Amino acid sequence: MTATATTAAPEPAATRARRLSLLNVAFELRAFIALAVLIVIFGLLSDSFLTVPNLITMTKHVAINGVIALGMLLVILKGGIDLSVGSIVGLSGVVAGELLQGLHVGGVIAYPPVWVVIVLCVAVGMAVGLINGVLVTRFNVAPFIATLGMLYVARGAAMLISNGATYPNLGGNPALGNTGFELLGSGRPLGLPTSIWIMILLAVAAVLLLAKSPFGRWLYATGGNERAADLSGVPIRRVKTIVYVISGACAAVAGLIIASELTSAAPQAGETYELNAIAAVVIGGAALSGGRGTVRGTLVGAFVIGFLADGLVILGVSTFWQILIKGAVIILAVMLDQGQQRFKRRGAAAAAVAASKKHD
Amino acid sequence: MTATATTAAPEPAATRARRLSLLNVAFELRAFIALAVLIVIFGLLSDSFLTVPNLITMTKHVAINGVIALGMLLVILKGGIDLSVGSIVGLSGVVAGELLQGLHVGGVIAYPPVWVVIVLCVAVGMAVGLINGVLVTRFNVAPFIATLGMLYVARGAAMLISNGATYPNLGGNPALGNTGFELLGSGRPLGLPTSIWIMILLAVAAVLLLAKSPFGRWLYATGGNERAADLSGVPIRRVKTIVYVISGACAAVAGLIIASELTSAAPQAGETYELNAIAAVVIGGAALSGGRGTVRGTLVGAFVIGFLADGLVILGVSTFWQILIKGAVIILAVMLDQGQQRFKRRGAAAAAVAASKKHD
Amino acid sequence: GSAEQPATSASASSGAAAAGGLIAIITPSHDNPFFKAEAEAAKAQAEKLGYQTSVASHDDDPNKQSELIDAAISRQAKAIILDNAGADASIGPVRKAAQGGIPVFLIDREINATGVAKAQIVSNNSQGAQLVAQSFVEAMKSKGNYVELVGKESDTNASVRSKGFADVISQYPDMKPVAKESANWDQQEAFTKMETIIQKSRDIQGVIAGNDTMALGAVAALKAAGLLKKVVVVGFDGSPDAIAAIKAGEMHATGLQPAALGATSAVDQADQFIKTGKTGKDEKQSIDCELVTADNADEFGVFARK
Amino acid sequence: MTGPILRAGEVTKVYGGTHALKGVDFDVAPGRVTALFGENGAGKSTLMKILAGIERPTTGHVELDGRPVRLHSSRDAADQGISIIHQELSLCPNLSIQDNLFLAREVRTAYGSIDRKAQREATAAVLHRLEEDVDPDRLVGDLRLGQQQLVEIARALLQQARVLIMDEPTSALTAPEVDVLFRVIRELTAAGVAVVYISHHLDEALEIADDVVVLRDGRLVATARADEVDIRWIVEQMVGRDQDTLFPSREPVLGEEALAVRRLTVADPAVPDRLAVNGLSLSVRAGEIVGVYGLMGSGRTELLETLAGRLRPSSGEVLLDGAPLHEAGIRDRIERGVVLVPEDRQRDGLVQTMSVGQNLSLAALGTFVRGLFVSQERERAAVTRTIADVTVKTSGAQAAIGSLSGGNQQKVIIGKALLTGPRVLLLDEPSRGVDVGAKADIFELMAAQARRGLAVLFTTSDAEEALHIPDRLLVLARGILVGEFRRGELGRGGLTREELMRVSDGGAQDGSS
Ligand SMILES: Nc1ncnc2c1ncn2[C@@H]1O[C@H](COP(=O)(O)OP(=O)(O)OP(=O)(O)O)[C@@H](O)[C@H]1O
Ligand SMILES: Nc1ncnc2c1ncn2[C@@H]1O[C@H](COP(=O)(O)OP(=O)(O)OP(=O)(O)O)[C@@H](O)[C@H]1O
Ligand SMILES: [Mg+2]
Ligand SMILES: [Mg+2]
Repeated sequence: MTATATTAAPEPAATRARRLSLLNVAFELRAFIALAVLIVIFGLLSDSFLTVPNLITMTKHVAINGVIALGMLLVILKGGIDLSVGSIVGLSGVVAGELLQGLHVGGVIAYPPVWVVIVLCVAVGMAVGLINGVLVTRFNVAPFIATLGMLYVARGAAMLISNGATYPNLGGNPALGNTGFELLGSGRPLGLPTSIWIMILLAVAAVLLLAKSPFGRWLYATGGNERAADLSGVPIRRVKTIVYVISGACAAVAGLIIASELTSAAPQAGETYELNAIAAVVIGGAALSGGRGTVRGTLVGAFVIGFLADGLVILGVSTFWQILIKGAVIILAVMLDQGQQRFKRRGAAAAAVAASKKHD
Repeated sequence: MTATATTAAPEPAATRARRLSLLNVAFELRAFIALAVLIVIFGLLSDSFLTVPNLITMTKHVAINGVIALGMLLVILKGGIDLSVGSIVGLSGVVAGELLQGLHVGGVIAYPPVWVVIVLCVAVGMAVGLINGVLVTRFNVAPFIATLGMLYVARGAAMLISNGATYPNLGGNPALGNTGFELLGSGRPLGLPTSIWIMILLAVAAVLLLAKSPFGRWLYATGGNERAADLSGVPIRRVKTIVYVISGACAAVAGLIIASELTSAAPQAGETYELNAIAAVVIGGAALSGGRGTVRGTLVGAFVIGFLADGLVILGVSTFWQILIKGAVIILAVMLDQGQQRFKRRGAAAAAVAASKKHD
Repeated sequence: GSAEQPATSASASSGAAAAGGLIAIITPSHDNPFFKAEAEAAKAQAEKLGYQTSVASHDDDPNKQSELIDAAISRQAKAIILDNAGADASIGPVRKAAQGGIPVFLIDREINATGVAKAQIVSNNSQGAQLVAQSFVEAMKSKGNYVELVGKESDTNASVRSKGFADVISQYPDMKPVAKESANWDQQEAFTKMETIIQKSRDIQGVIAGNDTMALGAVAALKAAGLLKKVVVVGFDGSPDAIAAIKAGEMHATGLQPAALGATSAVDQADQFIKTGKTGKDEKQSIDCELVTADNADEFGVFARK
Repeated sequence: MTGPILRAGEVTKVYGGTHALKGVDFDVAPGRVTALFGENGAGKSTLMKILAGIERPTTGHVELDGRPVRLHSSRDAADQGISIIHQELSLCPNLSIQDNLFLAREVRTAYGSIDRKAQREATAAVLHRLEEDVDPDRLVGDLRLGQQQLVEIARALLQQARVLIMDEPTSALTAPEVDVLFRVIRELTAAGVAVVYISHHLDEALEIADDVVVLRDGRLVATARADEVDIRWIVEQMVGRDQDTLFPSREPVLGEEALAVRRLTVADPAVPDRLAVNGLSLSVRAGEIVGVYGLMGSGRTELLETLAGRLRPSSGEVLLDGAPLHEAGIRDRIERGVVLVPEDRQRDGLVQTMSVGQNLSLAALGTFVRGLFVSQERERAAVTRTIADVTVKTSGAQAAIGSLSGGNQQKVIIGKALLTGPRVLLLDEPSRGVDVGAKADIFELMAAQARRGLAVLFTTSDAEEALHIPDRLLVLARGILVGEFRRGELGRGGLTREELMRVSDGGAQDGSS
């Protein structure tokens, strides 16, 4: 009877496994479909949309939101949210501007080399993220509130440092040995803009982190069942703190890319970017409740948002319609998701009933 | 044996019961303290702060956020969030503007009387809220995403209706019998601005709804433990939908007040108001997880935010500092909350041990 | 149903492309009537000259502006008419367009670089500001307490105008600034801040605002406080609403920027350049603003003389 | 025989209102299986959680190898060689089996990445040892509840602990699976591992045990060698009073058929293509108490939740007094007189943010409404009456619900149900996690309601209850009705727990799922 029991169990189990993996694929499929639909529509309506240069340009635009969204994905996988990324984008740009203008240290002005500037900016982003993490883990402030507060604090800091002004020509000066900053934005190694390479790089890193490293397992576990993760000895507090730090770092990188592309840094840069990042992650099939989400899905989500925006511009759709359509797309994409899940459920149940009927 | 068990229960229970009510009071106390601190500081730093007219003016400013926050409180009590209120503010103003400019019905232009205009605007707000509710309850879209989408949709709609333009002088025209709209903003029954009366009215209504009506109890139950509420026969879907509708209505009212004060309606009015409303509710001691929060606390929270903003202006603090300080205050207020709760909990444990000692 | 409708418009657009080519018109958000008027004037002129147009707004986000310019480049626009998103932040993108072989014609706002754009047709903010300030001072009989409402601090025009005001007013020792607040170009914010400032002291004789939207916000606040009769309010831009307010005696004056004029002449020069390779004008051209008061209010329409 | 590896000294533990442990001394000897007995809520899990570092004792201490230790976390304890199988599953459903087994203990390659190959092999090995050869990369969320429990066990085995605590490891296992587990336990003890074993299946526990320890209401009341005692003795120690006072004997007065279920089939909400209830038919008459016994995962909760209207059946029909309840939702069913007292108090029963009174009146709120508002007087009156009726020990209606002991919380939920004036009372494991006193009160309540002509349908995992409470007992296995016994065949001299156990594994034979 053990035999029958064991043979009885795995059979549907296997199918279930298949269905589930199908489901996971489907999540990205959904995002992919949305993207495909967009591309087809825009491709038909505008002959300039599907040109290689335009695709590269749009991807370059996607990169910025994509980079932020990768950080946001980690936070959301853990079941949190990070509203402060937009302000971090502005802050990191401002810090870069300040540093490239030269530091006044006791009378003399020091011009740190570009790599130092970059490191420092990312560090600033991580610092803000760390504050978010500490507020959430140590002081049990709800992620929404903690990061909302930091949204204001970081933006205020950016404004104060820059005194509201924009830092012009960050090109640097050969004499001062701080040139090369603009390459981050305008460089084109192997014909692709640097920012795209950065996104690819970070995406690969994220995949490795999530799929191959223990930290990735811990993160999914924490998002999936925090109590169980805790009991298993997962350092949930550290995991939670780290994701905010990473998210801050990604936002800072995005800020650097923008400043470099414009060779100037404006303190108000990045306003409302957090919303685009969250939208990308969710359209990519992640659950705000945590534990579910993939890098691939997130990137596709970012492409959906980015291509939508650029496509509408190319079609010359009025700004007002652009706003409305964006909202509609976000909702539709997620509804699609929900509908799909429910559909799967019903299908499975029906199948089970049928099976049982067959038995007796 | 059984005896001790049974007699053991009530004693500490009693103390804990007392502690609990204390706790609830303490939540508002916290907000009150924050408010008191602000008032004292600003009162000391500026002699014009604590004058009656200034207090009235500031309260008038608070009223707008206060009204939105009351709606937001209901949504948060249920464990949701409504990001679309800011856009609804803009939309309702635009609709008012459009209607007061006159409706083109088949050649002739109809000028609906003001009360009709007001009713229709509120209806529009409720309609947007209804969409939010349906998305959340029927399509299981996460509140954050559903209302984020509607944030864009409603704003886009406002822009499209108004074609981006501001509706000037909504004063109306005696000849057309559509005057009186400006009274909403500039009227002063019994010496207090109408907007303050509206806030008071809605606050009273909210108190009755939450404290006395079955709906209020259902709402607290749904927010406290949705599954339990469901099993107790609470119509959780209806409850959830209704709170979004009410929230939309409150936002629409706020939009009307603004349009009336300026006797002009701009489609971009109300941007980022959602954040202020959420902040007010949370500072007022509500839990984003739902089930905990009071009207009184929310109003105090709104006063904290409003008085802070105006006070800083009176002191002539730079805009940049204003942003930063606002963020800091939000975080601090909530940290205060958390610290307090933890403190209470420790107290409770200690007491229980003491009690147990006494028994054996 | 919805499928074919855009499809037709697509064929139409490609047809148009075959003709004059594309002119991209990029301005700040159209929820400000000034930029809307500007964009529409440019659009009208360009289409009159047989070009296809794409109108977009960068909402004062330098990054979005850069993206819009990228889009124009990859669509090989013949020219870009740009009301930019920051004197420094826009240099890079404009240069990028120039390198992409697309002439950029700046309107309304200048950038802190020359030789990059083909033309910078800027309404002379500082001249206009001084004009407004002058009439403001006269209306206040050269003395009294006044409030200044500044635009978004991160916006060049905010500081240029503020400076223009100061250049004039500072010459009158009896003009006393009681408050200088930023209201981010926003009416509701101006209203609220003005109300608060009034609470600080009702002894105010004048309000000078960086744009008309804020000026109208202040008017509403003053009206509510019953001070409007005693206070001189001036603004900037020359928006229809402001002109209406001036006619109604609620505002004293505003500096009208001939948005339409600048935009149309920018398109004309673009057309010239596309055809001949030169604009025939030097890069920096400033269009003087005009002072609008009760005396001449009737002569003005939407950001232009009638 | 060597001294204890692990011992708890004078341990007390207080949770909010509940006094879970009251000065317990407990020893764990190497190479032996110590069976820990006690009723629901006796404090077994609490004691184990303290030994495993999950909970800190309120007072008292823990000694490892004779030296006092402070166990700061379950991880800390695990590193010291103490591992535990949790009573309530603590797995991550969104991760694969191997990920769960090696969570926070990942095997790493030279590059620091996870060595999946090594993990998969180890996982396959340990699963094979448990004779449950499932793919290590299957998602845990996809497994049968029983399989999930085996994964939980496998995780503990992987840690090669010196002390292995098993808190209800078999609650969802079938007899064959239990036999496998016992084989493994014997191998472990032979290797000198100390095992603590907790189970509500007394005979099963007694079979594997070397030493027997009994807890009652947080006190250690008896210890003995397994071969010196029998089940009857254990039960007496557990209950601490004559069974007949705990299980009131009653003469049912049966009325008309109140509730009828015809070929009901329900898909498992957690695992859609598994049937939690499979073509089940039953009927309950007014004044009758019907019990449903089964393993965890046998579908009792789904059955009751379907009757209450929370779950939608895939097929079959439910009749109340002959009238179909088909489309009716929870709310309508409550109005028509069908109400459920759920299994999981914290998750489904209580609104923790509300007071005792508010929890009591929640389901019947409509009946207190006067005009627009809830009439305070009517509500207060009803609440006070109910508090007395169901004998809730509380400082008052406004006390925080969290301040009550498990038993009193359960009474509040029952009171809430009764306030709706039901015709059919459904109770899912009403005696779980409550002390003896409360337990007796609850059974008395059920009896009283039956006397008033209510139809009572309740579930239980406790054989003693199953044998003594109901007028009729239904045994469920894998959602199928595998046995039905009338009062005469139950308890005293009738059906024995051994037979009951055997029947309740019935699902194992016909592999319907
Ligand atoms: N986290 C907790 N919070 C509050 N009370 C608790 C908690 N855990 C246990 N209790 C209470 O402590 C007492 C003992 O619980 P425990 O789980 O140890 O009993 P048990 O013997 O394991 O019962 P069971 O056989 O049902 O597992 C019960 O009254 C229970 O309600
Ligand atoms: N195969 C499974 N996978 C995951 N969860 C399951 C599975 N089977 C049952 N469950 C869940 O475990 C809980 C108890 O199982 P179920 O209700 O099916 O049987 P039961 O007899 O009520 O068991 P219990 O003893 O827990 O009451 C329910 O919440 C059910 O959804
Ligand atoms: Mg237990
Ligand atoms: Mg159950």
